[in-house]
Amino acid sequence: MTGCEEPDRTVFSPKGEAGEGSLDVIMLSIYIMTFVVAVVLAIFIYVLIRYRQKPGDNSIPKQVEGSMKLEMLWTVIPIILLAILAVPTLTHTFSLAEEAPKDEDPLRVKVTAHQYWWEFEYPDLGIKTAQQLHIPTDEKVYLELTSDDVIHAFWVPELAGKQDLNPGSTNKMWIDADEPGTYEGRCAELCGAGHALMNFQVVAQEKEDFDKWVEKRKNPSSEPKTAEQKAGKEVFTQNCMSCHAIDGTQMKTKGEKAPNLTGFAERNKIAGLLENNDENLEKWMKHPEQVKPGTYMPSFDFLSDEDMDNLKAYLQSLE
Amino acid sequence: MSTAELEQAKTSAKLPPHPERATMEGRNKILGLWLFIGAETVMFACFFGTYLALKGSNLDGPTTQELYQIPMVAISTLILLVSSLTSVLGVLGMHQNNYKKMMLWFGVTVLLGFSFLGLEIYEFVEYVHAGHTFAGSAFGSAFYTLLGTHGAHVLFGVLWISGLLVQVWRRGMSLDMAPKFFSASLYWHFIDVIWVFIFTVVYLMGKV
Amino acid sequence: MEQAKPQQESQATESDAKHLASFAVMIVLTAIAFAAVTMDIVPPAMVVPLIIGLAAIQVMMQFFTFMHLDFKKHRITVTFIFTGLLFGVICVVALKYLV
Amino acid sequence: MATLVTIIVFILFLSAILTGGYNKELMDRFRSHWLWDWITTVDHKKIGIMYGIGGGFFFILGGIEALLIRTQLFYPNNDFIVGRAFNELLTMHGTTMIFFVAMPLLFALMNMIVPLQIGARDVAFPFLNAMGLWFFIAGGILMNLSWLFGNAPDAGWTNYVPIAANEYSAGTGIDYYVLGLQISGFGTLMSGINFLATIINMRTEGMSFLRMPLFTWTSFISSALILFGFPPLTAGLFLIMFERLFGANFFDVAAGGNPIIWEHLFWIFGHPEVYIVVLPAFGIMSEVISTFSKKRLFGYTSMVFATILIGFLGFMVWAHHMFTVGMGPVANSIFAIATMTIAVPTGIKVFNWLFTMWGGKIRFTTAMLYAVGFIPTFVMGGVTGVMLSTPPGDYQYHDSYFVVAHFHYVLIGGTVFGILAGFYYWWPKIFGYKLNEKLGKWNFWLFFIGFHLTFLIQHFIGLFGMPRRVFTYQPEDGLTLINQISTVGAYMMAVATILFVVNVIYSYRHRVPVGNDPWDGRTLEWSIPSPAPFYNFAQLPKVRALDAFWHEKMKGNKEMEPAEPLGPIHMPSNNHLPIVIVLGFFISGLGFVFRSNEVGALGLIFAFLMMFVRSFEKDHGYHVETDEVEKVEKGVKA
Repeated sequence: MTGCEEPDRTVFSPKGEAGEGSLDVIMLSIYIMTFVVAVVLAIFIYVLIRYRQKPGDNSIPKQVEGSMKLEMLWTVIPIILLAILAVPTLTHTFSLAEEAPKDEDPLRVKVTAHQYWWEFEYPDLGIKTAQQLHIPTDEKVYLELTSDDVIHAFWVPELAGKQDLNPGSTNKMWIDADEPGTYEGRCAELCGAGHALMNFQVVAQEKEDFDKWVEKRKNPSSEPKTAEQKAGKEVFTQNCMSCHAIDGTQMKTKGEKAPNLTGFAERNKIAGLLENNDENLEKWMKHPEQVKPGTYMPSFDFLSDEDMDNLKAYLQSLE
Repeated sequence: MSTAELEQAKTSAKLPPHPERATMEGRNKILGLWLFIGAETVMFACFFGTYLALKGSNLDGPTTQELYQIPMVAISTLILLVSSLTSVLGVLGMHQNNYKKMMLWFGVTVLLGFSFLGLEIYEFVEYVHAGHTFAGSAFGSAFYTLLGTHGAHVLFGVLWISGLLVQVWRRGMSLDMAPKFFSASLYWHFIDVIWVFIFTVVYLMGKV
Repeated sequence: MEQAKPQQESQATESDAKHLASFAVMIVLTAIAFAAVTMDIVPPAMVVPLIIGLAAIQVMMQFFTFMHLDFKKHRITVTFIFTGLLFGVICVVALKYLV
Repeated sequence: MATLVTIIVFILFLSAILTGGYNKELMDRFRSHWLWDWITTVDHKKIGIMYGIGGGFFFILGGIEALLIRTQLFYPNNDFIVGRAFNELLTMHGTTMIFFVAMPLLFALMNMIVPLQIGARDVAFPFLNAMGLWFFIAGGILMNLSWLFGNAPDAGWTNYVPIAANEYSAGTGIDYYVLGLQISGFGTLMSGINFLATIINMRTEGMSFLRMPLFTWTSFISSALILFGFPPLTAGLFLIMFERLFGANFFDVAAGGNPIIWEHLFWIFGHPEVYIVVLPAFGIMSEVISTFSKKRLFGYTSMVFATILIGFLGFMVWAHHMFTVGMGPVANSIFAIATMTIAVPTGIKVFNWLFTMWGGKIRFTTAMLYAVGFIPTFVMGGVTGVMLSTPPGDYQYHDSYFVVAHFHYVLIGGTVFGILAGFYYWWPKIFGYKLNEKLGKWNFWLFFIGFHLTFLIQHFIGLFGMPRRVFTYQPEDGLTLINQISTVGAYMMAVATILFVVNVIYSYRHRVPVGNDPWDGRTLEWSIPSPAPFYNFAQLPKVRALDAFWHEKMKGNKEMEPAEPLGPIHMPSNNHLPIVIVLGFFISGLGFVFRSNEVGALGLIFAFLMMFVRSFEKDHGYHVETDEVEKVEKGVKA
């Protein structure tokens, strides 16, 4: 049975302030609602047991019109309960909508959603990456969300609630993580055939690790070293370059249509989805449609085994 | 009024006062039309909202300021306002049992309706020549949808009233016809009400 | 049952003259609106509220004179029409400001 | 070519009708057939039955779609139905269930019962009523033709642009959605206006507004919501239609459009729609609970005003479906508070139901079981609704399985339970015999348990991070077991549904005629024979109190006091024009779907021409003579 694993990304175990903000309101509402359900159920069960028609009893019960007092009671109490719920709701609604402070220099990331992959650009750092968002821990990261095609939604349940990515406009939200780790994210707005598999990962790192990562991304090692990798780069230039870009090489054109592959080897997942190993990489490149229905990635099953091996070797050398 | 009296009224030329509400059928019809007007109000409101949201998106096409010609709008407005008056005069004619008057004024209403439509088509042709087309920009789409829907209502109203006139002309006036005329005139006034908002919100506010 | 009985009241109030008079008022209101926009007689910030107000007055006149809507006799109709107007206004405002 | 053939057939058809150049004998045989009688009927009870059959058919269709969805989700990375095909299933499931199941089944009950409850012989517009029915059937068929003729719509029942635009939804799938809903929407609007006019104008003597049974009240408010809720949908569908078929640019960002406009238009309609389908269910529950507790409805007046308030507030809260769209914290807060306030009138209703049963003599018939099962189920749906109204919480719940669980609690726990309760309750009044109670109880318990098994757990699937509308999940997500439980529950509900069908057939085979008043009812419909005669009331009754019939029974009277002497009864005649007019719209819709503007325009012209023909028709109906009425009344009683 595969189902015995624990759910890995519940909203009940937030790893950041934004997620905790949502959880506060959720828990308060759950308590209030449990109380309401309990009261209703108690009356309900009592009534059902107590006022069953007994066999042979054909008397007619008293026809009660109503009771002003009782009706006032169940008008006023819900209002009070709602007022209790409304206060944290409003404060958190505003705190979750907090914008990047102008005077400081916060980390900003421009998130662009595409059918069916994610692009992450750090405008202040000059880095562009895809599928895997790196953030430092204990720091609010301000996201600017937009879409290149249809409406998507950005959701990392452990870090924060959702925000839509609309074409033609930019939405804002912030996230933070208080412990290092990899958090699973999903697209939460129906966006087409591949919607179910539009996954991504958020990698939270300690500040110094994050800075190291930034340095590495700014100076990526993208040049092939071995003969195999060199041949692989040749295959890449001929087949992949019109859509995919790799920074740090002297390639003439840089594709923008598909994920930027700089530093591919460090990604945990291929296509945001499959574990990053040679076997999966080949599966993805040969039959992308089988892995992610609706993907715009064409099939490369026409590549010879040798070309495929070289290509894999080159991609896995990108650090 | 008893059934027998109603039967008699159906055939005689002299209708009871407020003939449109004399029968249950008539009362239902008028109420139904009012309710329909309520629904149409919300639909037009949605088109107005869409227009307001998109009126700045003219892309390469002309802006509202460059496009709209106030004199033409003023003439259209005058035509439609007058037609509103003529249709109410037609209803008064019906109430006064003066069916010649009724037919005359409703006939004038139809003519005015047609001239409004002609003017609107002329206006649209002008706009298309000026580069303001349905598919050209979001503004164009929203504009023609709002105005076109109103125009379609005018067309339907004109055909409706014409049909009623033909019926009376062929069969004479009867108690059945009264609610039909009354509802058609309600519908016609509603079209006029929508136009009041069109010239205000679309044309005049486009010039502010 | 508001409309259960055929109304038997006199029709004297329903003269041509009354309708002509209200028509004249409508024409004047329309003329004011056009003038407000085309000529510089109203401060620019006031133009839009003014012409929308004029349009609203005109609509009420259409309802209550030309369309024979009577507040007392047709309470339910009036309720429905005004609810429709309210929801319509909500739609317009929402589409204008929330989109 | 196809266009040409269609046009030729169409012209032949048209000329046949207009010239009368058809085979007279054949037409006569046609006309004397019972099917012709049903097709041309304007009798509200027959129309109600046909709504029921149509809704039932689509219920089975939508149910099969649901089962396929749950089967695909039985284990992770299942490849049974993936990608676009899965999106088509979920879209068609949602759209079918809302527009072609919930609404028509409620219209079925409203048509059958509302005129009886207010003491009317007919609805205000029998002709429009028939047209509404055929519009619904035409819309439903048009939309489901997409399965046969091409790809089905695949953008969810919410049909958000841009995934519903030509660029992202290739083929004509979405066109079926747009035109199918547009056509059925016309019918819904007509029915709404019809019920409003009926309830306002056609009440019998003494039936004041505050003596109307709750089902009539909720139908009234629900019709008012239709009146104001459907026009935004109509407007929005026009925009999408123009965009897809004629190159308009409302939503295309590159041409200056804005996709959020559709979201607003859709939800301005979509939220009232929820109340449109749930309010009549509240009404049914009120009737059933009151009858089977043998008590007057507790707090009748506050129930009425709560209904009005829910309906009114229902219009002010649509944007809570759009908290994540980016409207900003101010708008989000306003809509959050507005949404919470709806909990107050809803709470009033729940407690009033509880206190109606308090002190009563509760009989657990199948109808009552559904009503009783409805209370805790609906309360669950209600409290999760309040949870969803808080933006910070909603950021997590939105578009996750939590939402799926919530609205199924409301729509099944409220609407479907209500419809089933209504069918068990009013079946004898319409058909003259009861549904089998034993099978009914099996039906209830299987449905009830299956329902909770399916959906209770889905709250957690959502909170554990599974978005809705996904065709699969990963083994490492840890969601396998709960998804499997949910699927098992869905199959239990399917078995329960089959059992209901079995019950209908079984009860028909073993039917035992019942009298006027099999449940010891309280309202007017129980004072006339079962099944209700085609003219409803031989003499219109005089209403002297709330729960009019109960009032008379308590005074020792067996029948209602008549408000008029026995006399000839005026009835509307059957008419074939409703289906003919709708046929024009249907052909037009089909034409536009196939991107043939000629056929589209021709269909419309034909439809309007037929409306013109209708306007010229001199149809005064006919009279049922007194002796015939007496004969029918005796026949039923004998």
